[in-house]
Amino acid sequence: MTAEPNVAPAAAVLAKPAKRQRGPLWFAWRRFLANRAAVVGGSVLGIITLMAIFAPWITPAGPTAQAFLTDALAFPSAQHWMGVDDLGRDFFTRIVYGARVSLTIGFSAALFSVVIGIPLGAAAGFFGGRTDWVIMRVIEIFSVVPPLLAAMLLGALTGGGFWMIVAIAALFGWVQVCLLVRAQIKAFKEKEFVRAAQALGASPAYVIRVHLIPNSVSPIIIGFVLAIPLAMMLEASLSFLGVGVPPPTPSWGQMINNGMNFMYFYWHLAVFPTVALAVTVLATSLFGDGLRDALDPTMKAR
Amino acid sequence: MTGYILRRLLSVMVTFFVVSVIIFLMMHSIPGGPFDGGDMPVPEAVRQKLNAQYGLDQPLYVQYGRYMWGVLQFDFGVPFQSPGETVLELLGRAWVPSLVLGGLGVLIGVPLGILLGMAAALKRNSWIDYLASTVATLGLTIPVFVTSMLLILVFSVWLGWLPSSGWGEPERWILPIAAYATIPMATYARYMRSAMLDTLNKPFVTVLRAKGLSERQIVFQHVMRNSSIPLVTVFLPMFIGTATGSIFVEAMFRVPGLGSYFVSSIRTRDYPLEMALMLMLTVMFCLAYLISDILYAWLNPRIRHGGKQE
Amino acid sequence: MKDTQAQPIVEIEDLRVTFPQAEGSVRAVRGVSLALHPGESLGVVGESGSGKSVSWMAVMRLLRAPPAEVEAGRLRLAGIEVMQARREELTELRGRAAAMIFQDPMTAFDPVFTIGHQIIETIRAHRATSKRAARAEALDLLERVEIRNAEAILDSYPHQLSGGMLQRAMIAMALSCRPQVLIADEPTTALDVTVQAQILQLIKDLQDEMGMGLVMITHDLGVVAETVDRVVVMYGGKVMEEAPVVELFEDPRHPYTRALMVSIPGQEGGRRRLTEIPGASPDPSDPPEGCPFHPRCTQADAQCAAEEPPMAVLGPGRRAACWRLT
Amino acid sequence: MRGGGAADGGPRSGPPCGLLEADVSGPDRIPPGAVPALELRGLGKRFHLRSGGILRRRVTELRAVADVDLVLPRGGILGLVGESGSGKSTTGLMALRLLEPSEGQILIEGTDVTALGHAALKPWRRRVQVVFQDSYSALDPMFTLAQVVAEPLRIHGIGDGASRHRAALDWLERVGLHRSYGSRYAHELSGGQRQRVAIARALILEPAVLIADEPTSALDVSVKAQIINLLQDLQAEMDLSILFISHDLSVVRSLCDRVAVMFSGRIVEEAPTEAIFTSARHPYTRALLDAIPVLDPRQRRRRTFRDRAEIARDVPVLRRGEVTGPVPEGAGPRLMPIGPDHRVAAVLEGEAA
Amino acid sequence: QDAVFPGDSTSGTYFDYMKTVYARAGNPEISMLPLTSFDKEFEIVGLGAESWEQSEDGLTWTFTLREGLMFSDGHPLTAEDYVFALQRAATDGYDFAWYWDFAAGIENWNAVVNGEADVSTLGIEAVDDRTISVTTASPKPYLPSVVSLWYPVPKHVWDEHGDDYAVNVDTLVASGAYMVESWEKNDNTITYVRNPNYTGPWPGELDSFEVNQSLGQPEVGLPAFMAGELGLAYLNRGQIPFMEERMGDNIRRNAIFAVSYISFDLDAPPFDDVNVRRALALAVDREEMTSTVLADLAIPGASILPPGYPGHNQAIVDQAVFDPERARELLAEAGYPGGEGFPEVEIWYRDQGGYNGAITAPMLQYLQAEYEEHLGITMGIRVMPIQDWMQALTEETNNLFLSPYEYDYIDPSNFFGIFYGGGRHDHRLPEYDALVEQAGSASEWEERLALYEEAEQILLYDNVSVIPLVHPIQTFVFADGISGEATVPTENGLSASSRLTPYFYTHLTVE
Ligand SMILES: Nc1ncnc2c1ncn2[C@@H]1O[C@H](COP(=O)(O)OP(=O)(O)OP(=O)(O)O)[C@@H](O)[C@H]1O
Ligand SMILES: Nc1ncnc2c1ncn2[C@@H]1O[C@H](COP(=O)(O)OP(=O)(O)OP(=O)(O)O)[C@@H](O)[C@H]1O
Ligand SMILES: [Mg+2]
Ligand SMILES: [Mg+2]
Repeated sequence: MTAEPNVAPAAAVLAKPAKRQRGPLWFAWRRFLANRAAVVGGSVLGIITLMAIFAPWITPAGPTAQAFLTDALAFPSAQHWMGVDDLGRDFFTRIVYGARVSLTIGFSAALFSVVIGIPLGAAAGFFGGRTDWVIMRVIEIFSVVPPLLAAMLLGALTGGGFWMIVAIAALFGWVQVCLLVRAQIKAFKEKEFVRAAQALGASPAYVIRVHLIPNSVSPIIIGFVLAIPLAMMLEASLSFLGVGVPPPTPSWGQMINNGMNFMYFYWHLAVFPTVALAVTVLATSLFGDGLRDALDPTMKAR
Repeated sequence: MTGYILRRLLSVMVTFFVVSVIIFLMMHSIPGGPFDGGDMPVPEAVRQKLNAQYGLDQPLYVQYGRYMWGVLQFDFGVPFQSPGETVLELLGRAWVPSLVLGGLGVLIGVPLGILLGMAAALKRNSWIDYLASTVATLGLTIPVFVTSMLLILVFSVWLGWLPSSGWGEPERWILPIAAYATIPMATYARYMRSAMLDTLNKPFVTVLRAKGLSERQIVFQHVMRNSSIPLVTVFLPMFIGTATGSIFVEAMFRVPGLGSYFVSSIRTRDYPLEMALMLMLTVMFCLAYLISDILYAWLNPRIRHGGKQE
Repeated sequence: MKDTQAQPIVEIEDLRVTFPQAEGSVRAVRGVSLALHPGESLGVVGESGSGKSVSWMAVMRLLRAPPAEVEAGRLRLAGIEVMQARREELTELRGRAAAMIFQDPMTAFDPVFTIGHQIIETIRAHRATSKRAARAEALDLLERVEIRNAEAILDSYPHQLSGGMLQRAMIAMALSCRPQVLIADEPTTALDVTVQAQILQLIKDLQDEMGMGLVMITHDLGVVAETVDRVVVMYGGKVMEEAPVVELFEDPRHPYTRALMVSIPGQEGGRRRLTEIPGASPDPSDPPEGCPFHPRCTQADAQCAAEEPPMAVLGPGRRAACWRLT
Repeated sequence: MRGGGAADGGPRSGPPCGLLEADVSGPDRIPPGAVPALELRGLGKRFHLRSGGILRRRVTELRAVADVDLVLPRGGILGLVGESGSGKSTTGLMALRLLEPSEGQILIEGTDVTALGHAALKPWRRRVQVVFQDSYSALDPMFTLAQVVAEPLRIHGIGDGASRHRAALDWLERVGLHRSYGSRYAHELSGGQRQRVAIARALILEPAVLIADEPTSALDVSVKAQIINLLQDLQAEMDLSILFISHDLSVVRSLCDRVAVMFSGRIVEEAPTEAIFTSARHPYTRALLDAIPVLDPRQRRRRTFRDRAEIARDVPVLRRGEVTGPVPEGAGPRLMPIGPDHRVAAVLEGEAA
Repeated sequence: QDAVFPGDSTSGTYFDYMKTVYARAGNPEISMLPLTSFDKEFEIVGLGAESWEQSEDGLTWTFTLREGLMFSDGHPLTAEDYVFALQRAATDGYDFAWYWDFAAGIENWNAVVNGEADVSTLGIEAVDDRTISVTTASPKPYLPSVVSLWYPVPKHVWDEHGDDYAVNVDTLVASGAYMVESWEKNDNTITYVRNPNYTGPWPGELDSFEVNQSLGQPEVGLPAFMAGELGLAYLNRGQIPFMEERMGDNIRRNAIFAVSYISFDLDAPPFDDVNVRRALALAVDREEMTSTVLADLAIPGASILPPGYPGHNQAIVDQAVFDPERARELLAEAGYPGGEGFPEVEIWYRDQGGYNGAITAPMLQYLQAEYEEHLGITMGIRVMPIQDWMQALTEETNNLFLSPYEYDYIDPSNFFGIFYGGGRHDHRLPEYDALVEQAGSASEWEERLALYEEAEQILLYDNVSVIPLVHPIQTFVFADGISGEATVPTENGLSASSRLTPYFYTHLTVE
């Protein structure tokens, strides 16, 4: 063995000014921005939302005004971008206002499903045993009673309406998220880092909140994104069964239903609401994918 | 395991009971009864006579008790909608088309969805990914009655290749199955993509590559199995949801299946049939969850062995 | 050194690996050149985080790109340029030309398949044998890596095994490929010394039997002393020194190598403080100019801080990168 | 102290950022020497191995750990070495109550914690920290390293976000990682770097007891020295007690006061460090010492190994006179005291092994 | 099989019109032989009955059956089978039981139904095998029209199997021109073949055909039609222009003889004020509504009776004007100038398929917009299942309804009867009731017409109890190759109604 090193000018290394530390969210944001599709999805979603909010300023008439009765069923034109519907209403206006209803239903149901589904799923997956048993029974009950039945019943009891649909969509949307979270957490709770936190004295609530749920983002986001079209579709099916959002309030589901009658000839009445729904959900899911990738630090954007 | 299954079956009974009470109360709390008449009021005397004939004049708990007592002996009563046969006979005939079409729809849609999701995950952020996402999203957002209508327009009205609707020869199955398959396909594509991406990041995938396994083997054996938990979670409930018939698909394709009975039994206050349908769903869902849980254990040995916790 | 005349089985020239980060890229490997001949055994030692694992992952093309950005003047495995290889070629190469024992055995196994399944599938990926024969072979390999109760272990899942057992299973799996080169990244960290010694012996025996090349990445200089012919010392993503093993131990030339040698805990008894190299490792995203070691080097001067020292040949098979030696 | 340098001049002593000053949440401090920091009594663990799928399953019982009695005095460093798979990690996990023991008791600072619930355990959790053997899986992939290291403070509600962050970066630096690592993720690290993060996390709370399972296996000698020195300093300054599980005998020799050797789930020999290295009695201990690699490439030799079964059979036989204390009850090999503080698993002359 | 035709009720219980009308399975009318029926010009024709006559006092009718009538199983069809059908209906719970009191006024009917009198006291009797006598409580000049819904029940089969004879294809015995060959229960799709034992008038021209209930929805029917699988398809509004372009010659329209009207709870504010109701009536522009949102689906309906229906009165129609100006004034008079202070009201309608389903939603949304615009009234819309709606209507849990009504038998009394006190609506208009009662039993047609005009005047203009809106029509298309009398439009441009079932299926041919 050779000469041992002497004290080195090490201070120089340490003295270098520390770089600015960035939080994990900042990195997530960067990863998100690097994902073109996600940014496009997010922007489209933003635009649709803004259009819904500022509907009165961008549409030629009110959503229920039958201002163009003599033009009823007119095809798209410069004056009526999406044509006129069978009741003489400007269809573009209807679509824009329909976004209000459909987005509210879709997003509140999705939000609710996450808000209910995550804690319940987490508790069931993490504690297992009796908690799991009870939650699973609740889930079973909710999966068995079909939303349509519940809707028809509640419709008959409460007089139906917009909020009833939101409530139904929300009440039945959470089951899937709950199951997904439960499964993911069951798989993750045995991981070493979870035990590491437990070894530190972390409470179950902490472990679930800080470790397990963030590690379950991808099923959660998928569940969230899927809940949106499901809720919107529920609204459409309820309209089909006559328990939907009462007319004349425009909603995409109801418009699609109505458009079906006109599909052969007056195609615009079915096509535009369907496209609106599809674009919204597509944007949401691109956005969701981007979000998922961004929140996962092991993913690097290209 | 046997003990576990027995215990689970016991809890199925609990759910069964709770659901039966809930449904029963729900059904009976909707105003109106099965013999209230349609267009014109039914004379009071007639209505009373009919109600008495079917025991509907009894207090609710008596009705419930009677019905459940029958159920225990596999007697689900006679549907008001279709006298002359029992509820079980009705289910027996009406369920077949739903099961065949819905089941095939899921069985075809799921593998397609899995492939689509895989392609998307493996080619993340490429045009394949975007295409797969779009297809999946369209599958989820175009209401199934619109899809059905489009299929009919294209394949039977314009091209004339397939019959438009009806039930019978297998060529009549193709379009409804296609309509049914869209939702499982789309759902699975979404889940698969995300689960695959999760798994592809795992260090053991690198090891598998290092061992010289072909990409196909890695993806189809290892990544698939590791990604399958969320897929298993949604599979059986989806299967049940689809295989018990969709009122929309069945209406569009005139499939004489179970779907319309879910609605008509509520509309016509057909208590025996409605109860039977719900109880059937209950049992199927409970069993589905039981099977899913067993599958989890099979797929993930760590759950099977309860981890280090013994 | 064996077979120097023959074509090298691994050739690395000016390998660079960069991981882009939000704030400055991490330059994990910064121009490494190396060659390994058939049957030869090479030790790779060096600072933790100096790019040892990353360089050899790059050789196998196992770094996920993105994020990794790999460049090399030449990167050949069994004569094939891996940077240009098609996927099927890579599949062919991996396992057969070179097999790798990974540093972290606990996460290296697929958690949902049994150990046996994973070894058997490896065997069958390279050789057409029946399941039964492959199982017998797997069993034999497990026994050779000193796993008791091998029959039961074959049917166990990764989470049921201790760290050391997994490490040995990993070794068995790598050996089952019968590679031309075995890249062993810290293969014995989780093993007690008796097992370690037996496994090292096993590897040596296999080298003799099959003429297998060996790359032993390790921090255990005792292991280096016992198993390899030639040693490469890395620091800050670069090769600092390369020497035949005996010369390295007897006459380390580079100041980093010397500092490393001093840090080895001795065999003397009694509790005591150990010698460490003063100073801290450099920030990988902002490595110092000049010689990477200069901030901690006792002999460093202005030149070391300004210019990168060239790799100087100091004798047959001996190289070092240090201004003080040229 | 020969090395010195930055590691010495760094904020080594005293709590970083004063975060730990109000150290009152834990159980009352106990005067040194009075009670052992950690005591394991007759600890055992059985695993039930199930195989053969879901339906046709066979269950075999595996005694991973049996009859482990260990005492870790306050401020002591006990090395636990042994065969791979002999139950060292399992013992450590049980001592942490991360794995429920099948039998036996765990006492922390004299308190029996074997049956405590989560809430009652929490103050003890703060006093007993762990470095897991598998440092990769022990780090949450979604956390930056600063978050990982700060997590113990967060769990115990110490300091605010900013001060925790600072403390975490300080600790990263103390284990030889540049502060910039604070914003990186576990998968971006080399094996040794991960291990150091795990160590920093375990030390940031300045615990009374540290259970370290192979904490330095992936470190180069210099960094290893740095970490070992750090542990020694903490031990000296704060009476840190360490259960040090390792295969690296030279590190064990320079760090530990006492060493226990495990073989097949049991302690087979336990003695002060030097006694183990100089006068080991158990054949497994001897085999271990024999197998330590020699640092001189010229002395390379072909080794022969004793078969494990043979070692297992070769139970030391003690003459009655050699036993210095009371002979434990029972038949078969059991730990018998020989000489000061030295115990070895043996049988008495005349007993069948 | 010659052709497939769409039906319109996929659900249903008994294949027996006399057991259950509203929930009948399929179209038992095709295989059952009513006493009388109508041809496409709405002329009454004796089917089971060869002739009939009214007694001097107008209370007793004697129907004589045709000779040699047989059931499809060869068993003779006798007066007993007709009489039994009604006796069973009166005693055995039948959802049409009210009809024979309301429409025919058969003596003692209600008492028997309510269990207060024995069935033997009922005013019907089989005098001999071919003679039925019916005694009514008051003169019913239109009884022959009412009995177009009187079908025989094969008593010999019923004696053996009970009501369930009508749920099993093997025991279904036909009395009409066609008989059932097979029955797909899931959607009540039925195949009919010619009844070889049929000896009555209008023998069918088709050998066999299917009535597929699931093809009644235009959305489903038209694709099947386009694919050549269907002989006739109903069209919805969006499909009409498409088909006009392609098969304009094959398109037919038929009158349904129905009316859609608004009704109120006359005792609750705000509709207890006649001015409010009148304002609502004046603010409806029926012409615009039917020419825009309801194009091809309805014609303006300013009176209760549809044009072409006996008793339709142009004088009444002419009084209906669209006068928003006046409507506003009236509303202001009622205390709601410009709609100010007018409570939020909701109009309830029933969820229904068919032609009603097609017109209701657009019509209500149109009204909603018009009322908002002309009167400043906010009117919500709510749809509900038929039963709930019915219950709400009778219990008056809401104050505003949209009600459809389709004729049961062809006579003004049918429509006027629904507004009779305590009938469908809780109206209390003694003058109206008296007039309608009088008109119902008067024997002279002219006299009756005058009385009805007076009554309608009171109902629609003096009291504005209801506001008739439109009379729906149906549009459909025949496949090429389907011809026969039933496909030929009548003078007024309309063709045979789908309600004229016995006529329709016996007057079709298929190439
Ligand atoms: N995915 C990644 N992203 C960013 N940096 C990375 C990534 N992988 C490795 N690095 C960095 O590359 C450098 C070299 O890592 P490598 O794993 O090769 O070290 P090593 O020499 O094997 O160290 P050890 O002895 O500790 O295993 C380290 O500084 C590490 O932090
Ligand atoms: N969850 C488990 N299920 C079944 N057996 C287990 C489980 N965990 C550990 N074991 C077994 O217990 C024994 C002891 O394992 P342990 O991890 O404690 O060994 P170790 O002494 O730490 O070994 P190493 O030095 O290799 O890490 C091993 O035989 C192992 O297979
Ligand atoms: Mg490494
Ligand atoms: Mg271990």
